[in-house]
Amino acid sequence: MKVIFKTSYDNDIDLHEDWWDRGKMIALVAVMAVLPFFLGEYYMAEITNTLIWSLAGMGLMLLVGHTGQASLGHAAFLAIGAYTDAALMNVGVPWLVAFPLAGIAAGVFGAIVAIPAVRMSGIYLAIATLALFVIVEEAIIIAEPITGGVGGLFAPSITIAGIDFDRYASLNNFYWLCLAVVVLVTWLYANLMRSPTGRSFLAVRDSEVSARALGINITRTRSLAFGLSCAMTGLAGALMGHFITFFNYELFSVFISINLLLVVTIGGLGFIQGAFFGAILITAVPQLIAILRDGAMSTLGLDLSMPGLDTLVFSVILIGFIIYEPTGLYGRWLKIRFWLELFPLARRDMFRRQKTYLKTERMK
Amino acid sequence: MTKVLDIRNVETFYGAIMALRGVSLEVKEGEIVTILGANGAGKTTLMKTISGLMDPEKGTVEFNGENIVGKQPDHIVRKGLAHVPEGREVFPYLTIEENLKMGAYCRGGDIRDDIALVYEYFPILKERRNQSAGFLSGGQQQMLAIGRGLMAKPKLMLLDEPSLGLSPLLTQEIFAIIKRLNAEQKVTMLLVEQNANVALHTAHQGYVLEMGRIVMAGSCEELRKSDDIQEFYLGRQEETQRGQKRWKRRKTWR
Amino acid sequence: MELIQLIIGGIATGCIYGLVALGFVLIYKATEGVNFAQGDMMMLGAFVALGMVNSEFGALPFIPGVILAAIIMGGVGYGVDRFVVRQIFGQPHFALVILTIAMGFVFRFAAGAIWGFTPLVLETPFAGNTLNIGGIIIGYEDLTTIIVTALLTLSLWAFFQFTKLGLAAQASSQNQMAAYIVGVPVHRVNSMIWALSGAVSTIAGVLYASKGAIDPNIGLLGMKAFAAAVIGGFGSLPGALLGGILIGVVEPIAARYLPGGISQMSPYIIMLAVLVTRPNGLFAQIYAKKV
Amino acid sequence: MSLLEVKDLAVHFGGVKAVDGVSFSVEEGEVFSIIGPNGAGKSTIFNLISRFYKPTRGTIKFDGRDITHMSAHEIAPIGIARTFQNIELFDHSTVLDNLLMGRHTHRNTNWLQDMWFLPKVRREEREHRRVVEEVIEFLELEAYREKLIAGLPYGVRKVVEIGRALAMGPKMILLDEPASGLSVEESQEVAYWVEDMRRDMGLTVLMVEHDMSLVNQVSDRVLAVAQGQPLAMGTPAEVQSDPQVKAAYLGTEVYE
Amino acid sequence: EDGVTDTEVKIGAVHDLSGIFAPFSVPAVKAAQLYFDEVNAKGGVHGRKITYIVEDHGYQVPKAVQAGNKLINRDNVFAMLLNLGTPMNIALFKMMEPKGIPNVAPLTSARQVLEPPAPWKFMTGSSYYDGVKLASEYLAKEQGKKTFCLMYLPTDFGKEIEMGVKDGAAAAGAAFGIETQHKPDETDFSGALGKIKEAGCDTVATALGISQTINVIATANKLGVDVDFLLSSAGFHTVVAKGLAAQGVMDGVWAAAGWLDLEARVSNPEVGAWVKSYTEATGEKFPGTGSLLGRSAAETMVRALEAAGPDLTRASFIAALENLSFDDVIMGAKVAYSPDSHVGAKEIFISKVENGSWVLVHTVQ
Ligand SMILES: Nc1ncnc2c1ncn2[C@@H]1O[C@H](COP(=O)(O)OP(=O)(O)OP(=O)(O)O)[C@@H](O)[C@H]1O
Ligand SMILES: Nc1ncnc2c1ncn2[C@@H]1O[C@H](COP(=O)(O)OP(=O)(O)OP(=O)(O)O)[C@@H](O)[C@H]1O
Ligand SMILES: CC(C)C[C@H](N)C(=O)O
Ligand SMILES: [Mg+2]
Ligand SMILES: [Mg+2]
Repeated sequence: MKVIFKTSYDNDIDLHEDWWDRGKMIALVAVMAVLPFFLGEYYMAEITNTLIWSLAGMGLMLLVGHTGQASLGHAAFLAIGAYTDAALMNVGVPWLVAFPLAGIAAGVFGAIVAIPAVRMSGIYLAIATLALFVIVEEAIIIAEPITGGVGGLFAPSITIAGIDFDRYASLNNFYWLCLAVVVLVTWLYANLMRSPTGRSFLAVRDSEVSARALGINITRTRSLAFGLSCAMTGLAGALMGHFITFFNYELFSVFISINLLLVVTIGGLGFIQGAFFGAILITAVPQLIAILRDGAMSTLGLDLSMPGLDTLVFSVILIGFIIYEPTGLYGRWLKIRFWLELFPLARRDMFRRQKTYLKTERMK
Repeated sequence: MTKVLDIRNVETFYGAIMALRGVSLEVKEGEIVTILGANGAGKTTLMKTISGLMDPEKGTVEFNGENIVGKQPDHIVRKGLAHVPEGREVFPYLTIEENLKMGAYCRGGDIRDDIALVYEYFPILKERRNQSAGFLSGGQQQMLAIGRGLMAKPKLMLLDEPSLGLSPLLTQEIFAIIKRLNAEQKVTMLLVEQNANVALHTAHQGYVLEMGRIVMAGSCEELRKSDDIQEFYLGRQEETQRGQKRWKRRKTWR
Repeated sequence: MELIQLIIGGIATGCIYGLVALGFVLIYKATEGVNFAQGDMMMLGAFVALGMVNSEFGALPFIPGVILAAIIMGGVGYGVDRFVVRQIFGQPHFALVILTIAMGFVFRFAAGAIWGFTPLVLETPFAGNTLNIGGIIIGYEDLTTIIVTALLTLSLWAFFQFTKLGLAAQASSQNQMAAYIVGVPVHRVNSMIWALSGAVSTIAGVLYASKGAIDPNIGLLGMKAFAAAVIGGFGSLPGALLGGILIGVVEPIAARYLPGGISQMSPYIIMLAVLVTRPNGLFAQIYAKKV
Repeated sequence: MSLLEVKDLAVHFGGVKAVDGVSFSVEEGEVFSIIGPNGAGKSTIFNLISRFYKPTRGTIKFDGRDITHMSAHEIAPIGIARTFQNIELFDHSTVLDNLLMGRHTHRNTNWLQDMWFLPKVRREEREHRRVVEEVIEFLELEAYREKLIAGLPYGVRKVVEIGRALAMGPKMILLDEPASGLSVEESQEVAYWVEDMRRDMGLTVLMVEHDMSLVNQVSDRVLAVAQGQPLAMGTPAEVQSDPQVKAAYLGTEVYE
Repeated sequence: EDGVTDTEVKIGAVHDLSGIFAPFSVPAVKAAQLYFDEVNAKGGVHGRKITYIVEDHGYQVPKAVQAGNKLINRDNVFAMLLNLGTPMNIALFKMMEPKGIPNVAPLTSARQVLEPPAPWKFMTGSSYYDGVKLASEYLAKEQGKKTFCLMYLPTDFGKEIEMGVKDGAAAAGAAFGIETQHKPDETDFSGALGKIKEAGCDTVATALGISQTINVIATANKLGVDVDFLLSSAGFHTVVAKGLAAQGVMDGVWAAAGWLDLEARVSNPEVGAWVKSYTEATGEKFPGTGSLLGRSAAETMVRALEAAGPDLTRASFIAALENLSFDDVIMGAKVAYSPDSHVGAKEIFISKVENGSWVLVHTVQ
């Protein structure tokens, strides 16, 4: 087991407790950065997709996991990001400008929406955001000159300083671009969470009563969280637009919102890392199932081509995950790590779940 | 006297944290037994383990001769045990009367007399009978929780800090009620109480729980005489002036 | 005149939303969890009923067929709670959301695998029959829907208000630990409520099916029913019905008198309007915590 | 001028007159206790001062300012901290984070600066941490620093609540039954802490408590209320000898 | 070439097997798979067994892109057959373009799948547009209909039909009244029907889901809104005729499609045999639109593979497909591609509901 001797408050204030942790993170990013040299197109495209979903997942994580506000309408903010970015680029704005603007547009819209929405909570907020989603969807169809209406539009390809970042023509470049964005946003997000702002989010999530007694303005805090969450999601939407290259309003269905919800809950509510775990699950597991299915068919001669079986298997896996670890994959990962650290000393039943009971959440 | 409750070597965990480290104790019929112990000693955990709210990893809990480890709490309650939990745990959206009715959930028959009795003990509850329990003051909720426990007409009652948040007057009344129930209706009681003074005067037997272990046991009279008890639970003061030197004597059982 | 016609039709549609919403509310009232597979349970209920009643399947008479279907779906609801939902007892409510979303997929798969994906038409005794009251035309199925919904809401309301089990269910949702220590078999109560909710969704499914054809995707209606429940204030049975009727009535009226794009959004706009003014719906039992 | 002046305060919930015409004032540096039977309206007075409830009538003045119509979140910045009778902590955070959250009113950075974690943010964080560590030391919470609230026993949580209020660096602290659920030994410590708060930190303490030995030990003045109305006010000894107080609240101590 | 060995040819598809369009995808996949199984049982095409790899996207574009990525970059499929969904098809085009992967018989309504024209883009049937356009012309000219209205879902499918009715009405000199938009989860159409009644339409084209179609027509009948309905091939389904009969609607419903209703043709031995084998294999009551399209597309694929000869390349396959012409007995229509026209079937059949069955009333070339 690792023992850290803290010699200053900075040990706690820093993102990583020590150089070992920091080194691991740097190594991870470094490995991610050189992946294109080792992997083919299929894998690079998949990983890029996972990165984009992680970014979107982080957006929702801030809202659901860190401030305790539910949203069933986050696909709307993906859409706002995607359309803003594409529309700006279509009138000649360079990507480097259009992309942040897409995030800001989604964020500002989110913050405005939040003003009436912050008084709601839980399912009420979830359904209100769903309604918002329906309205945005309708607006996309109506705003045909900008959005291409039902027909949809093509996202222009990205060039920065003469270098091509097109998703198809130069997938690796596009991957690096996404990686850079995700690393930056993750860093900003992590910073936020270790600062007073992040603590005020948690305060609002865990006890409104206390938060108010501590002088936290609930409305402001929640609106801020809403705005930041939407901004992150908007950025993800812009990247998703470029990744998919063609989209119409049907890209941003309520199922996308639900998938995002899966990302954050299965990943582990309240942990930034959870968004990544969840994104990996939601993007990789269906592929894995498909590949295993093909394998079973070609090697064992098993015919598993029953329509819908893949999705069924995926659903059953989801159910399994939730039953096995209701608090998410990241929580499980922490336990595994703890177990490994303790290794010879760890008891097998150490993480046995003790009976737990819920109390009403209707009293806030 | 027969043993109503016989706990042998119980170990209970919260995940990796071991809260009870092999606790054994027994409660005989018609007795009031009290458990003393500092903060975090594991008193609440023990009570929850008995009533089935938590599952022990090891050990047995026998209630009226039946091993109830692993049984659902409702099963145990039906056998005649009532648990008045720490921190009140009333049903906030039910009215006071409904809360009391819930107390008699396992018991058929006429409960009107019993409700009337609870109202007699705590007249304020009667005044508020149709109000949601969530709006009661802390102490009023505590009265309700105790009243709800009484409604079950149990053979054995577990009381986890019944005097929490009650005024001195009410604390006295509660303990008078406890004594009366014990004497008149032969209800056996297991009592956790921070107010050791009252507890040791009310109960017959006492145990001291520290760090998940029983460190002392005996009749309440014996315990009252123990130096450690006097020092740590009864608040006997070395002769110091208010606000002056505060040093602590170490407990001798560690 | 036309308006009255629209309102009556809207009420009937709204009653179906309301019925599905009742299923949501039942489970919420007993566990404070939200069952995102409610719409799919309605779908499954409709198919099971069709399997009982239609001539090429069970060919039972309508009423016994539907009752049998409701009983079967009660069993399904019970089983779902017993074998799946109970596994996460005491865990945060979000876990249930994910669990039920996944279960919705399973239900849809099951229905597709058993009954196929081509829409099927439930054979009902009221199809095509209408009643003409002074120029207002009411389909038998609408009439049935309204009556059945009213009766069902009333009896469920009475169940929660006046029975011991109803009280116990509410108590369990407010504090599972306390419910246990007064002797409520919380697990079993929850399973029973799930069973009840399965039966109610069957009725909703049958009434829905009487208006057209059904396929495994009709569970989508669950979203609107969810909205209905929220408008009413989740946890209130009459509220759910009222919310359903509100949406049901607004829809056709907006479709009739407002331009295309707007009428699409109208139920959602109404919903937002309700929520902005009453953030916890119309009849929610939500108080600020007393500290 | 008194630090806190409460005049003719009243709040009614439907038919329940929870507080009904209470007036008192608390001097700077004083320990002022409120006692009274259960449901007398003591917590409600606290809730009125911290603006969780809107008074039906009456005024509250703090430090010369009328705070009767402020929002709840505006109360902390002017120097009033409070604890809760039923413990309202952030259950999923550690003790340390709970205390750091208490520093909210002292933050001088905004979210944009926080996001980039500018040097200023770090400087402030160090300062917050320093203050919090002082509180931890004062309350002897070292052993629990990194523990999640959810796994702490009742008694420790009570102490963390006090700590969080202290971390706010207030002028006045409202303690709602700080010693309930604590053993004799632990309530003795609370008594010492209260004294230190007053003496070393210069705080004004407003306390609700049922443990009369604690009240006697620390209070300068005591207000007894019953059914929302004042019963008696004065030194601890005076109030305790008041026959009305005795009848409604104290009863007769029978042991020892 | 990709996906071709001496013993196997890999065909890919992205489908909605679990979402809102599963009612189209699932039967189509089943029917195609059945047909391939038959062919494979007979030894395949030029000794190659057909492996049909179907991925589920649940009508979500991101999943479709992932599925396409797997099929194209991992499985290296030779061609795509029956990809469902307009946005899904178009999103995959960029991935297919560099390799020129043939996109055969996509299951979508939009003419966008042929735009901009490319050698590897094909489309099975006449579009909804053509069908509805010709049918409205027919109704206006031959049945004396004067004003057309439209009830549609705002999707490409709806837009296609919107254009079809408007152009058809204009071409025949009939008027276009109003259009009402709907949502896939809408169940009460009395408001929209009121609007339509007020607009004085005598014919209403619909572009709705199947259940919705039945619901709308039944409601109109109930409320005494006296109009005829014109359905596209998406609504041309045996269950619609049956369902309407159950609700007491016996006439006044028309449909335009590229094939004939099966019910009347089961007497044809080939059709009968297929219907029997399909219903037995799937347990479904009767083959629907999806299964017909799936079966037809599979046959097209097999015929083209056959015609391409043993030396199979994408170029040879495209050349073969461009010269393919045969009578599709199951559809009851002629399928013919050419280098100029990548649209297979060009006939339009106009049918009418009569007492619970579809009856052919007119054929347009
Ligand atoms: N939910 C939990 N998760 C982890 N550990 C817990 C949990 N609840 C209690 N503990 C630990 O178990 C031990 C016993 O706690 P318990 O609540 O039984 O103490 P107690 O004697 O009742 O204390 P108090 O007098 O404060 O009520 C404590 O050390 C505490 O840290
Ligand atoms: N929000 C509310 N709605 C209705 N009644 C309330 C509300 N808040 C307090 N009350 C009532 O006001 C009275 C005073 O409550 P309060 O909590 O102030 O009592 P207290 O003096 O703190 O008692 P305790 O010593 O038991 O904590 C109680 O009778 C309570 O039921
Ligand atoms: C009828 C459906 C297969 C058409 C679908 N709307 C599409 O996008 O292609
Ligand atoms: Mg305890
Ligand atoms: Mg109080």
